[in-house]
Amino acid sequence: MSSTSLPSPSAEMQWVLPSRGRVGMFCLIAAETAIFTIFVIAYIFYLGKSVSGPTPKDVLELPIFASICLLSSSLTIHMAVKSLRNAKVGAFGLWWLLTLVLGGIFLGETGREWYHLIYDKGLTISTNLFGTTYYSLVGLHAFHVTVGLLMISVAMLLTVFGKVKPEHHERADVFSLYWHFVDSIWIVVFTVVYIIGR
Amino acid sequence: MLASLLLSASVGVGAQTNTPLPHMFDPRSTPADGIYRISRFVLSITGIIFVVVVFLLAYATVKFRQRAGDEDEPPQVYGSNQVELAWTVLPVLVVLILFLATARVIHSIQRTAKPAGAIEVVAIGHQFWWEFRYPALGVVTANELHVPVSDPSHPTPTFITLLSADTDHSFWVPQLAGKTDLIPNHPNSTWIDPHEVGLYLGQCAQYCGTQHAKMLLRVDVEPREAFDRWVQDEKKPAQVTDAVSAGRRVFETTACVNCHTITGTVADGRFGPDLTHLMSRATIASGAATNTHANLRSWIKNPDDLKPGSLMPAMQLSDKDIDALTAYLETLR
Amino acid sequence: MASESIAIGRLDAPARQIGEILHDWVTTVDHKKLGLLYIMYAILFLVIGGIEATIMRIQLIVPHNNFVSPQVFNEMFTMHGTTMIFFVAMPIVFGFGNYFVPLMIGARDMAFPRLNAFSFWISAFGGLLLYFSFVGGNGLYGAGNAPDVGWFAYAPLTAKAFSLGHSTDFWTLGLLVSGIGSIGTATNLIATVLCLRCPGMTLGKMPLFAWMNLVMAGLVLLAVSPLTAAQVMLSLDRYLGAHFFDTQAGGSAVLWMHFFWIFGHPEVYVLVIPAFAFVSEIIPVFSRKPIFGYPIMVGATVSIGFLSFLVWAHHMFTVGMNSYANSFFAISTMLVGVPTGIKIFNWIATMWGGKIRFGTPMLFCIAFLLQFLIAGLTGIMLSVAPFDWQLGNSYFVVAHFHYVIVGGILFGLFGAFYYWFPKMSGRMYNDALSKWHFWLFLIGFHLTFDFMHIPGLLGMPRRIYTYEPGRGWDVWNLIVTIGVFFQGAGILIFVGNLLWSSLKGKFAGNDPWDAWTLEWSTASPPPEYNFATLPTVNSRRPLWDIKHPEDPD
Amino acid sequence: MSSMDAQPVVEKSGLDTVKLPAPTAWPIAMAFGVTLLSAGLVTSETVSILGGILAVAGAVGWFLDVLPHEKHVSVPVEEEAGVVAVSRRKVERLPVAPELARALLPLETYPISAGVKGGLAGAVAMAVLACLYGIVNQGSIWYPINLLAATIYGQSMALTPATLTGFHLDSFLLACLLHLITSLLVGLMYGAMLPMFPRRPILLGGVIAPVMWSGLIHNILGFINPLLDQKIDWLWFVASQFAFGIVAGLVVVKQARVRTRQVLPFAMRAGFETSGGAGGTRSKENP
Repeated sequence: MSSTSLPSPSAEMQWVLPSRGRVGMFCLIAAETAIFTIFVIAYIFYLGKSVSGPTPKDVLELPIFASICLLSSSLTIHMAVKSLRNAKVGAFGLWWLLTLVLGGIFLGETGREWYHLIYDKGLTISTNLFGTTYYSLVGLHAFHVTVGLLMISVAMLLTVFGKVKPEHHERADVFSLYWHFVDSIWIVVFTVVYIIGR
Repeated sequence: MLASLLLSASVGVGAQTNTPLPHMFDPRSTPADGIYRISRFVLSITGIIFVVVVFLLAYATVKFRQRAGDEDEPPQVYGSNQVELAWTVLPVLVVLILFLATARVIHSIQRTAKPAGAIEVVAIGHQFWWEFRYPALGVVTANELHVPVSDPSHPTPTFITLLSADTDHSFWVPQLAGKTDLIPNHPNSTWIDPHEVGLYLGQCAQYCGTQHAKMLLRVDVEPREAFDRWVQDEKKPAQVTDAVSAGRRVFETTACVNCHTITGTVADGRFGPDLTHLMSRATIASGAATNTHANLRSWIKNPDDLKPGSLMPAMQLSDKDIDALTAYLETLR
Repeated sequence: MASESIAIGRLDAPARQIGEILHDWVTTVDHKKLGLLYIMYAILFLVIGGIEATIMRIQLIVPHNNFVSPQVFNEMFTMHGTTMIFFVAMPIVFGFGNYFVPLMIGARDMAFPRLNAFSFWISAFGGLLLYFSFVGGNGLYGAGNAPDVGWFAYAPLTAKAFSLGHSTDFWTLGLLVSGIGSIGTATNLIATVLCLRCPGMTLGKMPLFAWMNLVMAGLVLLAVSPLTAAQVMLSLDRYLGAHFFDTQAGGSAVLWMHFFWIFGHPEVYVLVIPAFAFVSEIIPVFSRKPIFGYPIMVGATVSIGFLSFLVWAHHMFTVGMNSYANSFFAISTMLVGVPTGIKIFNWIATMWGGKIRFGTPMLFCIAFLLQFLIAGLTGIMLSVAPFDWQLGNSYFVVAHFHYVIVGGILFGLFGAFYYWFPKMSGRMYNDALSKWHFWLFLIGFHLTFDFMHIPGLLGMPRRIYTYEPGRGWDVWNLIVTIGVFFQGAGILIFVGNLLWSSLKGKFAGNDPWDAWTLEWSTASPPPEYNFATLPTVNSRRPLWDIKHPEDPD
Repeated sequence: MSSMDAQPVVEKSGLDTVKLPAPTAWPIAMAFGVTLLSAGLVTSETVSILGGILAVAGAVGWFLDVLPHEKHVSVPVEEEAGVVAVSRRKVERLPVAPELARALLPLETYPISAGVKGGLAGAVAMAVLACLYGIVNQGSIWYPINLLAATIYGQSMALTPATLTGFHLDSFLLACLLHLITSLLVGLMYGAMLPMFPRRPILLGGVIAPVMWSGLIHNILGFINPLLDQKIDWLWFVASQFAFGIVAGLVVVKQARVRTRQVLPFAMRAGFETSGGAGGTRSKENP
């Protein structure tokens, strides 16, 4: 003749679960990977299928400098997160700013390349299949960089106003996952567009 | 309730009617026959599985129902690795057998080489009609494909290249072969070798726009001599009679010529069917109506009456002009 | 609607203003309220989609019928398909996932409650945007205004040249927008299952419901995203003059098919795996036995999820792939039958040796088993590529996937509704009405979809607004249409039962089924915080352990 | 249900309120904004602009909801929730294993490897007999192999009577693969099923099963291998099936049986499983 509630957690029980922020970000990355995969497949599928010029060989140049900037920003954001975890808010701000600058340079370089292609080479998204796939794939990546830079800027502003505290390191860490993802996608885009496709 | 029962019922109904129905269970050509045979095989395998599983389900449902007054919990069984292994392996075996048969039929149909005596046809899908060109014979026609019967001792199969002028379509005559799509920018091919003379019905099987429903298809399988005679007739230019010069003038002075071809006249459009031998066809508007005077006249007057959404416009002609035009078209034999 | 009474289900709550209640629902981040919103929204669209289906069936009742024009018919099948998949089936499974995953794993809410609200609302607004096309769009040449390109919208029918105006854009944008919500909810479900389980609930002790929702959410992430990508490409084509699917400029219609079905096939499993989840909870409770072979059920679910990404081109056997590709997709498709078969056997084995109670939820589950079996077997027939060359794009295919979606998923959903209705509303449904619903819907379903196979076998293509007499299709189409009215009557009884019972039903108590998962350990309806104290579990059936202290799992 | 003999006893949870995320209108505002933003593409730019503003406002508002700290509301706990009645209904035991509260059936079985070994041994026995038939009746060891390959292989289908006795590498490899896969699968079946028929495993596995599947094959061979169907010698065919069945059955039965791993009672398990299975990174967000 008894009845009972569910047992309560006992104190000695260790119960460790993954962080929801990281899991959420990994889910987002998985979805984004699927989207990029489709665009990359389309790019490769349409290689050499344009009915008219210009071809990638005619107009594309290797964006070495931009790539170096973007890839090194992965390192700087890693340092920034590490600094914050060690409660060094000042160092965090510097590394974070450097990430912002490097990302900004990359975006600027992409913009310069597009300007060159559109106004000097006459290649637009509707010129041919190369234009269509090139602008959409590189543009999709640039869009992700832009979103990332916006987030970095907001965090930068908060840092400047002293709102960022060491206890926020987990959020910074989750965001850095996104940034690393954007960087690694660039390696894929670079390989497909500028090496295989050229 | 039982798919297999339904199948036998449906085929039974097909057999009872006087005119045989043009479905896949009455094949008249090698590809359709191969499909028919494997489909019977698949139906029997799935039928057996169905009977076994339904028996188990029914048995469990009836046998293990809770009896009145029995409030005890049954024995708690977690599972059985052995049984689970067995019912994993058994389906794998069934899949293996099915796959072997499937792969063989796929290859035997898709990888058949074209013999020397084959007829070549280019079928081009349009919204909402079929264009058939015989490049080697110099014949162009529409909606009604003519092919010679193929005698197994001297096979004369017809190999069809499938193209599309606009959207996706699908070429499907169930008694002759499975369907194959006509996709712009993506040439496909299929082949048939009808063993028996007759008229075989089919239709477009891929949604292609507003009037997808009335994009019907007829295949006339004729004895070789009849087919050769038909080719000779089709090759001639249009007959010209003075009696219908009024109608001809209407045709040649309106937008008709932009879309239709009549060999030997100024009309050389390709958006619509070639009308050079219009009266040799049993139907108009891609099978939407029989080729009678009344239907032809109504079709010219307002195509939407017969086939709403068809791309042929109503030309807003006077009744007199329509009569003249109909009379002219009826001389195109 | 049912919501109101549930919102104020607590008897002692003071009467509140309508505005206040509305404000509560609009601003809520509570997973239970959002789950109910998803479900109610889906039922609304279920009725709309059902009306569209009825219009089509009336048009096809006799050959050469003139009930609607071809334009309207084409809009109906496009909207019916799109609505039922994206605005009925997906929201409803998300709704049940939202409501019960946190309860079953002993959590207070979803991992990201605000994202949860955002996901629901954006999906809902996506549906409204699509339906705005009836007043705001215009379609194929000479046609009406809603999208009329079919729910898989094959290129190049969607190109500007063939689809002027904005109707196709409504389709694209509506799905894009609601796709954001789907991805958000999937992320949320995964994070919830992985990060918020109560102490003691290892992955091996989660209810199968949570496992299957986890797999479903993973499929959504990987399947809806390709669709989103393809929709972006299509929009680029239509707005900026890109050439992805523009066949005049070298674009490929076949590429769209691949992209669509890379989404489209896993999508089937996105919908059916939650139905498996319902059945896997209901059958054990009503058979009084634990699920037979828990580990292999989990394994089968995961492998179905994996295989579903390898089979997409079986929708494309007729597009002229070479014989090796056709063979590959034939065998990968047949292989899906193996884990699916395992599941069916395991459910039957769960019933085997049990003491089955035939409550309405169980009736729907038994019908589910029978119908899902048939759907699987016709699926095997369609996987045989040569057979598919005859059956593909015919009414046989229509019958097959309605067997999956109505006979499988919808029956599973009805079972779930009756099973969890006492938990969601605190009240019991009317048993007699629920039986009427079951039998009417069962008869209607079989009249419609059993007989729909036959015209397909006899060569009737899908998506035709009328057909010629004398092809042997007439009588079957008549029967099919008659069945629709039985189904409609069943649905009306169902909705009426929900409304009536949520207001006037008997109080159900916490645990009317003597069940074993955590949601039955809290009040009905559950309080906002779900559990006053978070539970700790030691086995897959925590409530069994409590109910049988001498014989725990 | 009816047999619950319990009186609900309320256990104090010790909590008065529970912290839950605060309701907020920003997500719906943002959702509406994003929808309008895209709706502008099918209506007019003003709609897009309005949507853009709303979306940004929603995003900012949402951001302020979460940062620097997530907003909460405290909900009072009602004490009657969360009571489970003890039913103490009697649980029946399985007749075959009355000592076990939970059973995995059967109680004794062969290891998976037994099935694999049986399948391989049976495969060899069957191949020997089939090749013997080839040599004795057709004068070529390759004859049955070519016939088997024709199950899937179009080229083998096209072999003429003259070339059927020759060696074809492609046919040989395909036939071996097929033979191996099928034998392994059937061997696995034997390993799984024979323990369930403990009385006369050899009669069942060696004789009855081969007879049954030979009958099945007799019916469907025309579909799965028309060439073999034309050329088959049923006597030899059934004999080689028996060879497989008997050898595979014997090998399987020779293996030592192992006791199925049964689920241990709760007390013994309690010490084992403790933490969540997924990765095990630390978390501060477990509420």
